[in-house]
Amino acid sequence: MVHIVPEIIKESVTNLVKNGERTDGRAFDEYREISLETGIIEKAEGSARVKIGKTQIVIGTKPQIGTPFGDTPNVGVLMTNTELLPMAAPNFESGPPDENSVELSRVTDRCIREGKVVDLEKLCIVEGEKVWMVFLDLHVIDYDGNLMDAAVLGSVAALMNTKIPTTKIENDEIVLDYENMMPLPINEKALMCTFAKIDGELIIDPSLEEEEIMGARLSIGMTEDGNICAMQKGGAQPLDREKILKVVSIAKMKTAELRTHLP
Amino acid sequence: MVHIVPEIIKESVTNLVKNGERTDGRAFDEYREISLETGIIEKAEGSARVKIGKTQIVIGTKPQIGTPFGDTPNVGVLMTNTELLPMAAPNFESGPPDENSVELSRVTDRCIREGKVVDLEKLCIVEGEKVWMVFLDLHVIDYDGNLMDAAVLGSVAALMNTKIPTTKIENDEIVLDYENMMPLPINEKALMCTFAKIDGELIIDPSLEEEEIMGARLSIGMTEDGNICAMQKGGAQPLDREKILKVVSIAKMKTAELRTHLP
Amino acid sequence: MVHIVPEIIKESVTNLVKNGERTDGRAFDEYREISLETGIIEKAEGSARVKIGKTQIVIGTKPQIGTPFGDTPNVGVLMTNTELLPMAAPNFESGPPDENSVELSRVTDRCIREGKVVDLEKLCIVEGEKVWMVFLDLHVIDYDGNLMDAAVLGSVAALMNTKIPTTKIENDEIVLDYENMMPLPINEKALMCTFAKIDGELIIDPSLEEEEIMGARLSIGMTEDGNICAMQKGGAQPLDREKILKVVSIAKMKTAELRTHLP
Amino acid sequence: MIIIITNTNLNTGTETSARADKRAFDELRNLKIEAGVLERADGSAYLEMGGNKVLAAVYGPRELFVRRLMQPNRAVLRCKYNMAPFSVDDRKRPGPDRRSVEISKITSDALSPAVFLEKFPRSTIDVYIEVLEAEGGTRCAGITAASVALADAGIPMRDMVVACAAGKSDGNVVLDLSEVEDKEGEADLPIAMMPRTGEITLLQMDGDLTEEEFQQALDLAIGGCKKINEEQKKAIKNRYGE
Amino acid sequence: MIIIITNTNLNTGTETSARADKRAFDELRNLKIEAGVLERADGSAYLEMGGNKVLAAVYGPRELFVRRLMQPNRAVLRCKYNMAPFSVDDRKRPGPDRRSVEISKITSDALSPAVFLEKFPRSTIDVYIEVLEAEGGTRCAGITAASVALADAGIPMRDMVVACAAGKSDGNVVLDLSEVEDKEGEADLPIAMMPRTGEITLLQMDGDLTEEEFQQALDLAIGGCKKINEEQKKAIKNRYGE
Amino acid sequence: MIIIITNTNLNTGTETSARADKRAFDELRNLKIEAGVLERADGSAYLEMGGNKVLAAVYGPRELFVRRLMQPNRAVLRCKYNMAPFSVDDRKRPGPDRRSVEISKITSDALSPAVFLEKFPRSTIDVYIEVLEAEGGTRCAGITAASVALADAGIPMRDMVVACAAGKSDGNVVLDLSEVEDKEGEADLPIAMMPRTGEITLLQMDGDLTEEEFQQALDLAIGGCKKINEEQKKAIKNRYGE
Repeated sequence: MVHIVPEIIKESVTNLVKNGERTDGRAFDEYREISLETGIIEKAEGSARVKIGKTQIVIGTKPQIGTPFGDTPNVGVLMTNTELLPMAAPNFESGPPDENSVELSRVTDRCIREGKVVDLEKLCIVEGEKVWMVFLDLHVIDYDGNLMDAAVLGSVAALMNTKIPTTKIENDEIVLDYENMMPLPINEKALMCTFAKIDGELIIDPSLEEEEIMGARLSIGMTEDGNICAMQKGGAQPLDREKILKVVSIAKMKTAELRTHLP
Repeated sequence: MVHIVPEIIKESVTNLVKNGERTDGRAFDEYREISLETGIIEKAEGSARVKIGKTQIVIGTKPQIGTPFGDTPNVGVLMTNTELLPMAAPNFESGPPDENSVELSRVTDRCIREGKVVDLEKLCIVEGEKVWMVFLDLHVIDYDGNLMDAAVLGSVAALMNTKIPTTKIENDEIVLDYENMMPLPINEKALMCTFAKIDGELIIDPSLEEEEIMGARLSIGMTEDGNICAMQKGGAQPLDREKILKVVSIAKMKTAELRTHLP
Repeated sequence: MVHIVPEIIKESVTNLVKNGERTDGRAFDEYREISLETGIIEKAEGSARVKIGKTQIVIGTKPQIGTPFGDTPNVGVLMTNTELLPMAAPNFESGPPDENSVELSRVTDRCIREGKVVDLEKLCIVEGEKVWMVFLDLHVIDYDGNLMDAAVLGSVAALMNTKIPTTKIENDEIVLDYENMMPLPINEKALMCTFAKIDGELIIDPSLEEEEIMGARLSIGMTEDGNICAMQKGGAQPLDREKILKVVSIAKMKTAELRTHLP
Repeated sequence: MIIIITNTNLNTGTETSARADKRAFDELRNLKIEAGVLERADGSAYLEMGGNKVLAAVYGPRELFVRRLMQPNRAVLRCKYNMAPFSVDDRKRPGPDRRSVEISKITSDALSPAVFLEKFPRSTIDVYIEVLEAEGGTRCAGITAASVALADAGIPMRDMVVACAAGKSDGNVVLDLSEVEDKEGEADLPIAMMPRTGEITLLQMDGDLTEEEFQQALDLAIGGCKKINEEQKKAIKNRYGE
Repeated sequence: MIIIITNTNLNTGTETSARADKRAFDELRNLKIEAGVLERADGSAYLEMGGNKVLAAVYGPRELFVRRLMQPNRAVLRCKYNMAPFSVDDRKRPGPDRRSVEISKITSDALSPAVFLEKFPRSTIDVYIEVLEAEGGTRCAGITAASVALADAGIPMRDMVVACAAGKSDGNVVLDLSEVEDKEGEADLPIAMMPRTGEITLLQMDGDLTEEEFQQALDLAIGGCKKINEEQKKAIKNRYGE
Repeated sequence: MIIIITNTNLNTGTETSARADKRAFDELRNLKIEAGVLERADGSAYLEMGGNKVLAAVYGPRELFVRRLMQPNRAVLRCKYNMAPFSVDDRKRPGPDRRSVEISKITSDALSPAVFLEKFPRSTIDVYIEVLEAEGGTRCAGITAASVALADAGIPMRDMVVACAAGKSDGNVVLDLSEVEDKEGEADLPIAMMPRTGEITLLQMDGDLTEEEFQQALDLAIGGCKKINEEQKKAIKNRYGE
């Protein structure tokens, strides 16, 4: 549902930015308070609860044994699904994923996949026949802006928290050994850092209030060595080349900072 | 679609109940006229047409050979589906089952399943591989109240009417013998009895007029030996403990009475 | 969405017909300009672009290996799907096929299937196990009336243009030989001819303007030897017996004429 | 493991008589029509024809809530044709499929010419057809039943609509194809007509017919319609008296 | 190739104690309720009971955009019960299934009697229940949490609503079935009540109970509800002070 | 039984030239744009780029019937990106999937900055993009074509929007990835820009790029956009004359 922001809020937030300030007193490159717990759902093989400010997501993983895709017979499968629950915001509705939910799923998936967070080749059990399929489900329960950074941070934490049984082949049968659980093979801790364009400035970790009036959004996924693994621009205003290059540099520092929250 | 009942009808029905009367002259514990035919659809392996007053449901069964559920490898499967057809009432709409249709399906299924009407273990053909799956489809064609009792009565009749081919295993193949048909293995004739709360009274077998103004509904499923196998309260008014205990006793008598309509 | 035609257009088109004329100057039994190209989509195994007047459809085929239907174990499968794209007309909407799109799919499919255009028995690879399934997808991109004749003409052309690899069985495996491609086995070139009823007259190949005011429509599918293989009446006005018999004769000539456009 | 089904109950053997069920080429199957069989619907009818069992119900004219379908100068006649899951040998999944969407559309077109829709602007007349058992020819059975249900609902009509198929089976043009004749035959031609004027309101064909065979089949179907129309009239008479 | 799973973590062995988790027949599982756990919702609550983890959120009273649901003289209380895909052993596909549609409906019926809906004509109160982890009894946990969330949202209520199940397991009538007891037991009887008047707002049963066992179980569940209600009150006190 | 497919027609062998199709690192594939190719649409364009064949059509500004999308002070620009079932090697099921939903959204964001939406309050401009054949880079092809279709429809615009990807393949930063380079390469960076101001209206990336490589690729893509924009202008000139 379209949510009309009163002109007066738009003006006041914009005027603050003009003066180098934000409504909650943060610097332009300052994240809100971040908290991260893992292992909170016992029935999930991996889980995490992440909060960035008042934004809150619960994430769970479910590994299953399945068939690999025909063109990647020796590679496990990661499936990312996001639910923007109607409990999270007054304007979120029940029903099949809308375009915002689809974009959040796909960008989260892209950052994790292209950042090679999970070593999917190690999830092959029998080439061409059986691989682990890891379902990564994001349950957005409280929405106060910047879902992307929270989604990626929480997802990486949940994947790091995930345990699967070891497998062996005996007499042409796959035996799952639940007494010897092993963590998912984690390669990398790629994280995402999002900027909002307000009055020409790009400010980090937008709150809901800032998102509602921003002209554009740029999310940058980065690996531990500072390479870019994913980017996504959103919003109906353009960005200029210099600003983009500048925030890529900032993102390198800030994703390193975010990474300290991982266990 | 919400159907607004004129205040005046509400008053007149309620006043009658206050005086111990009902619009159609019945006693509080009296069913409307019941009729039950079986074997009415030749292409269905079992079928029935049930009428309670003007409420009318056509029921058919379709047994198929399928795979058992993983956790019950030697048990057949019963699938209940209800269609509240738009022909049955001016406010029923085409489309996927709404919550009323889902509730009717699930309560009917529960009464039959928990009442152990069909001996599902006898429907296993090859353990873990092949079992009979019995589809029970209810086609509600005329709606004048109390669908639940009609649905269960008609379903039990249709199941009793159902014939399946005998099976044998020959050379690792399942052979279906259509010259030797056998009835479904029936254990029990669990039936359901529904009460409507109007002005504090619980009256049996509500007509549409009574359903439209009732404050709550209580359906009680009972086996032949008078045990309770299923219950479902509906409606936005509460019930008190003593009334509940009282109608459980009444239901025992009335389901026995209903049972005489079965062939 | 309902599209209301101004009364004035209706009158002017009808008056022309009364005088034996049409808005674009055609005779009652005259088609608009027809153009037909094939092989326009390299990734499709067969393709065609057909234009009748300003109506334009792009058609592609995709053969896949699949399982035959249980009751026809040695027969290939043809699946026809039509998309009335929202780009084709201002009142076409995105979403699942509506009744017009379904009718177009089914009538096209019927004309091709009953006209025995493809020799489906030759598409069997291993009886009861593997057959070719040919997906025929029609993408309607510009709508100016008479979709049915265009759909069938373009579909026949796309099927004639389709190539599949030859198959052989080696050591119980199906080997697809992409170096020896063969055309789909084509039996017959059944085509369809559509008439619109305006002011009692049946005129051929209605334009959009004519379709919008016509009282009824009659489509006739004919094989090369002039037999009828499919018919479909549409619209809320009746047709009389003599008119029907008359246009069947006309359709015989006109489908022969249409057939000259095939390669 | 393979499943073998023996002794199937579909008797499709090679009969020696002209038609599997011994009917003459222009003979209808057994027919029974009853009007007014449902309580809630404004009008209803039940029809059996051969092994077909079909129920039709009518609601309306009533307010049309879907604004974009509304017609300023007439009623819309909407049809829903639906098959019960247990109406066929292999259970049919509930809900509309492409076949039922098409049949709903052409049924609506077949009935509309007979109804004085222009008397009820901005409203809808809803026709629901439920196939309880199918044995070849359900679309015709549904139209024939729906027309009786419309009459039972008191909807003003120019004429009844009556439907019947002819076709070609074993090389012969025959009336009212049974399920086996429909499946194994060479052509099927279902039509609907208004008996008073003889005008055709539904016309479909699939199979293979020469122009001559088509004319033969069309005339056979028209004749069948006229016979069935007598039963429609009886059903209404039985309901309302002479 | 067949997949064998060894050493499964579901311990369903034959325990010798009366209940697998050593509880007394009338003993509840560990219970924890917290009010006001979400920022955006007008009211919210988090509840843990045994292995269940449930979140409830309330929005409203607010404008109802679906006109056909609108009630001229009162608010509509709408409920959505949903299980997270990771809340159960085998991943649950997202979106409503028949079970969640039924639970949503009876939850709405269970809560409605306690709310002064007549104060808010033409509006809606929306209750969302998310099961984050399920271990038997989630519908009761959801109702209990939702009632706290309604209070947290400041919705005027006649009383709290509190829910609890009793049932029969290993031949004994017991309170608050765990997941194993629910799956392997003989009967489950979830109820909801308004503790002040003792009136029952939810009542379901499945399994096999004699009339006497039913009365026993009902009274056991009523007793359980009263205990749980104390925790509800504490949760609200903790949130708002005495 | 296993199906073996021999002699597949996808030539993905180890080429020795720098790029599989012999292009220079900053060379675009063959490009062809034509404006005004459809009759019913208010504006349209057809674009071929390498093996891509894309059609774009525009309707509007027109009345917006979905009230909840309406903007009081400007038009909404809605996009539908769709792939024909026959546009790819393995048939694509008709209807939107998650990929096309995302591309539709970012395409709408990419085009919106260039259109004077504020001139048409409460209305919609609908852009439909159909991929008839896909060979890597269809989202950019779609945006480029859509911009020409918007111009063809006479929609007032600040500037054209033109899109092009750069990326990394075989260790080299290259322009306009082909399908093989996209699938086997190390990174893909599709952008859209308004050539007059150089402002970026679409920016996505996946793969692995250092900061330096990113800047290189970005500048390469900007250069590609400028070249493609010349073809856009020619297409419009061809349609409307100088």
